[in-house]
Amino acid sequence: GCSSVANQDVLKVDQKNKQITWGVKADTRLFGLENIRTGKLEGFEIDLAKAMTKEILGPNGKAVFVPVTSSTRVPLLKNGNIDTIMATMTITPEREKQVDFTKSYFDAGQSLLVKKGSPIKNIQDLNQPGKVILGVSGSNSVKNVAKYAPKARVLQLSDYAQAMTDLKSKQGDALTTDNGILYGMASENPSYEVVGGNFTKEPYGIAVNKNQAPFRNKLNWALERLEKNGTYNRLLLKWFGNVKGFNYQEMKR
Amino acid sequence: MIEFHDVQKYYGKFHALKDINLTIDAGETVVLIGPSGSGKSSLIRTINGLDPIRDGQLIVNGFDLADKKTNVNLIRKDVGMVFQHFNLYNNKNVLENIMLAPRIVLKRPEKENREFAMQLLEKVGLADKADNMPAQLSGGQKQRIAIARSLAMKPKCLLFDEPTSALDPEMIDDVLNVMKDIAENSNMTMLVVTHEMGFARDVADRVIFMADGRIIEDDSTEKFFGDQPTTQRAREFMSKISGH
Amino acid sequence: MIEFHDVQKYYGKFHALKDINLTIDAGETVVLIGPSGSGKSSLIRTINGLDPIRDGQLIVNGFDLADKKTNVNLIRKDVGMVFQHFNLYNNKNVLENIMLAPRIVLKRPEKENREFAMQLLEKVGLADKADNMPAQLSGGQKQRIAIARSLAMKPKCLLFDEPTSALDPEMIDDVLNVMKDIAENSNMTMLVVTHEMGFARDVADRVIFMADGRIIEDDSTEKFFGDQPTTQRAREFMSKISGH
Amino acid sequence: MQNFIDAYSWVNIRFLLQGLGITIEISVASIICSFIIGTLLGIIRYAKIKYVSAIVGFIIDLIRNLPLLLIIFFTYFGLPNIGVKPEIIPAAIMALTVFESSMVAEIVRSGINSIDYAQTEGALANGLTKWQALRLIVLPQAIKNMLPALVSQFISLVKDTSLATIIVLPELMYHAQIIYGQNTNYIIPMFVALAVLYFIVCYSLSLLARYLDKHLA
Amino acid sequence: MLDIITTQWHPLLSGLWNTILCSLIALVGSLIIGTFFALLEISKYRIVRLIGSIYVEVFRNIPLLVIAMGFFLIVPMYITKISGFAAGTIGLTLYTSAFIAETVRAGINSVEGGQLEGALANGPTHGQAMRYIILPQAFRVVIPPLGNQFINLVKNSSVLAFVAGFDLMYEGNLIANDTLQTMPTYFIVGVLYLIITLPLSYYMRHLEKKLA
Ligand SMILES: Nc1ncnc2c1ncn2[C@@H]1O[C@H](COP(=O)(O)OP(=O)(O)OP(=O)(O)O)[C@@H](O)[C@H]1O
Ligand SMILES: Nc1ncnc2c1ncn2[C@@H]1O[C@H](COP(=O)(O)OP(=O)(O)OP(=O)(O)O)[C@@H](O)[C@H]1O
Ligand SMILES: [Mg+2]
Ligand SMILES: [Mg+2]
Repeated sequence: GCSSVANQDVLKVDQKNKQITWGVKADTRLFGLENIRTGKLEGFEIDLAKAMTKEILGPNGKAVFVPVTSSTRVPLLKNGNIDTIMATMTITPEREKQVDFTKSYFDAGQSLLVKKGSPIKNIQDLNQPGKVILGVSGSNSVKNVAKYAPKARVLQLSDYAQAMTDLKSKQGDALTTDNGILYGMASENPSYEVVGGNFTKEPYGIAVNKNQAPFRNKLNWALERLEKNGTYNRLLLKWFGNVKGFNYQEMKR
Repeated sequence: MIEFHDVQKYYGKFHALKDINLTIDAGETVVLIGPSGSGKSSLIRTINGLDPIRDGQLIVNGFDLADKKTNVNLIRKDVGMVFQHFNLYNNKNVLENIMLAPRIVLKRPEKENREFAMQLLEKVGLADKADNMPAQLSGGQKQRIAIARSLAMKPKCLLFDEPTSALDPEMIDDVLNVMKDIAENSNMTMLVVTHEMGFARDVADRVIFMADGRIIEDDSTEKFFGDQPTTQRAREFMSKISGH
Repeated sequence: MIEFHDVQKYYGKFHALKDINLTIDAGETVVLIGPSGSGKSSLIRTINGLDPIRDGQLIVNGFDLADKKTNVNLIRKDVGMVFQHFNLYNNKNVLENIMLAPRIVLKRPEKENREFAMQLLEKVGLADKADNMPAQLSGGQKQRIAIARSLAMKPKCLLFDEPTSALDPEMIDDVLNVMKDIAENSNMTMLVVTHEMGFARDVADRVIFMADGRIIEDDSTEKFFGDQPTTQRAREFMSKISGH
Repeated sequence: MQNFIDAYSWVNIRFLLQGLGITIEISVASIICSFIIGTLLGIIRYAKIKYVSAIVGFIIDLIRNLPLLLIIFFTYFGLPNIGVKPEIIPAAIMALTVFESSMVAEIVRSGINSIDYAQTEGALANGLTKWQALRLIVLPQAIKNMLPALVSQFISLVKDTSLATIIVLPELMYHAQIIYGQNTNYIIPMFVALAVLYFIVCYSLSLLARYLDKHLA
Repeated sequence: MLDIITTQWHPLLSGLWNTILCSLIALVGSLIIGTFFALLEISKYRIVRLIGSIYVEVFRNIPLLVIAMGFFLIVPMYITKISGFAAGTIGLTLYTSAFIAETVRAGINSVEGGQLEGALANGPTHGQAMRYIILPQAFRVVIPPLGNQFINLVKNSSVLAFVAGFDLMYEGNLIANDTLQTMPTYFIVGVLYLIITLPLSYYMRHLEKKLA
């Protein structure tokens, strides 16, 4: 269990097998989403993971993707089903107690999605009894809400589709999560908009198990190389260049 | 009291009762015998409408059972039945078994109902079992309660379908004695399916023999047991069962 | 062949067999009678180890049943049993019912097994039912198959527990005739619980009468039926069951 | 209406059917495994083997009385602690097998108990050993008696596969969620499709059982 | 594990309470609906029987998850706002009622035919025989299987976790995600479920033996 996974040097094993197993999202637009036509996963994180794999293992290196949810990603990492997580996972001090993060690969911030014309303009508008905020269970954003709008009630749903449906059927007043994900939903549902700016910083990190310093260092190294050689910016442009309201220029590295 | 005119009965395609013609007068005691599967139960069950007939006329206590408009509940009030396996109400104690139908069907006043029920228990020799549940009784006791339950409705006619054949041999006499008592000391019309030839000889006015869904003998008791049955089938049957 | 020495048997706290002493020699035919609940079935079931005894010694075919190390399967090979409710294998046809035990217990070769089974079916008069399932047979036929099934093991001893009391009266003779045939034309040791006094009179060497878990009479057949039983209990019992 | 027409595009239908394929694959595998294991456990429990039966019985009772969701978590997240690191499909099969075996074991035990002890006595008196009587006489009859209960358990199993969406098993329910996740207008069409597809599979199973029941008699 | 209990006892207990509440509501609801459809299924009229069996077959052959999530997502679109707890409880009630209908029907059928005939021959009408003789006996017969349905119901109430129903499983998921101590959290959740279901199931087995 913990011992066997912790004792193995994941980097060495992966280099030997010429593959890295990534835990990724399959239901999150722009980051990791299953293409119904092809059955393949697509998104910024998927492309970045592929590029990093090649960077670390060479051109023959293979990226294996295991779909995870916010709830399953950490147990799977700890159990060794996956080597590392790149699944819109915010770096937080609490999580750092359980796993190690690389430096941030995407600087998201938490925001709000509301119906166009809604009286709610920012997080303070939600801080009153009777307001319902929708989120997805296991995500960091619902925990932040307790800090910024303690009087509101939070419903944690099992996926973004449920959350979006509940927002549409007025079960909640706003949907909160990271801006990148919200922009993805807004682009699909034009009568909804992202409001209130980013009221938190949500740096996404790649997570590995504790005691895997060599692997983490290697991931950091690969990320830096991709940032330097322009691959990172190219992927950012590919996925976020056309998203309305999203200022991708700011995110360039 | 009971009249069958050319009655036919089917189970699906199986022809269970064929051309039955039979008249039983009020007060008569008739014993019905015949091999297994010959239709004795089928015949007796048509009389109180537990099984429907296909064709012919069946008049019981003035009601025509072939007529769909006849309310069978009216017939059943006056025609009691005692089954091989007693069919007591498992969820009611002995007294309630006896008192239930008079209370809900005849609306007999509670006090009178209870007194009459106790009288009947006395008669079948089980007054001390009034509060027992059926599961606590032996087969012979159950059957005597079943008879008391039928009598409680003050029927004009009683049907018995092998009332002693599920009983241990030592219990049989107690039940037969109760039946004899009814036959001899009341004006009840009785139709009894049984293999107890001693009972038939002592109590019956007539013996009817069935085979393959037909009545093939209908004799007075003296004739049946005296001169031997007329048909070969009946003679064979009698020689087989004698002694058991 | 069978020896009981001071055998005691309990069901929980209930003392079902009390101080049983009894010897049955090879080849004897013994009939066991007594009122319901007197312990007849209990006694017979201890003989092939279906029920354990608490105390005393019980020696069957040389094996001591009181000894826990005795392998009861060895006894059962040589001691057949026929039950009131036949207990045929419901999932096997008639032939398989007969052939199963010889095949897997005695490893009798298939051809010989089948021939012997057919011979037995012949003997009980049911050769034409070889392929039927038990559910398709009448009670009397089932019981004859059950007897054939026991005989297929070529036992030294056969136990019968009320083999005819679940049968329609007309079927009883067929079964009793098969049993008579075995008693008279083979050297089988037979212990038969039955209420059929005619059978007892004709076939038994001895009659044993039980009451309340004790053997209270053990007479030769002539004595039992000739001089009347000695004890009051047995006389009472006999007068009650005679005629049914 | 337009939503329905769009939702039932060939691409979406194909994706749903792929999910249905996994649902069926997992169901069949789990049915086979849990039938075999459950029967063994049921017999062990019936046989009253000293200590063994009691311990097996207690474990069965624990599993039977927990929600399947927890069993799924325990299997998927817990098994690696004892060195087994199954992929998602084998993991789902294992989780379902663990849970359903315990249900099958109970069915088998009460199925065996439902056979009149007279059948065993007949066999014992005929010279068979206890195990021969169980194997050749009692079990075959018991299985016929158990068939209705077994089939409804297996129908439950098929329905229960949907819970494995929680660990991202790519079965029918999950695929429907992926589709309506990408266009929330498809929610109603997708739930209609789910209801119809699950109904077809489960109802055919019960028809099959009814057929077997008649023709095995 | 201890720290989870000390820091998280509040959501755990409120989850446990919601699980119990949902189970009790669904039990009462499904008993009423289930008995109603059982009576439809044994009616004299073909059409009524057909309605009964269509209801039962539909709800028996669709996963509870689909029913509950369907309610949760679709009802608010057209009818009214509905909480996850309500949607889940309604779904659970309808789903369970189909099984209860089957149980009650089997109970009525299992009271042997002799009881009905005994009553009819004694004078009571079909309806009176049902009311005084058959149903009271059927009710006794179905108590153990109904108990088992209730245990299933408690376990099945965990689908509320999928629709934000604030039940034990939902709270357990949140705690597991928050603390990232997955196994210890689910272990505690499991023990809490067993506290409800295990005594119930042993009691039912005892009752089954006693009634047999
Ligand atoms: N419900 C039924 N459906 C189909 N066939 C039936 C039904 N009841 C009776 N039969 C058949 O009708 C025939 C007559 O049956 P019935 O029970 O009247 O005979 P019986 O003379 O009373 O026999 P027994 O002495 O065995 O009670 C038998 O062949 C039997 O198999
Ligand atoms: N398994 C059992 N558990 C408890 N008591 C039993 C058991 N089997 C039999 N008894 C009791 O032991 C006594 C003797 O029973 P047994 O069956 O031997 O009587 P029997 O003479 O064969 O009666 P019958 O003529 O009714 O078959 C009875 O009082 C009976 O209630
Ligand atoms: Mg009859
Ligand atoms: Mg006996």
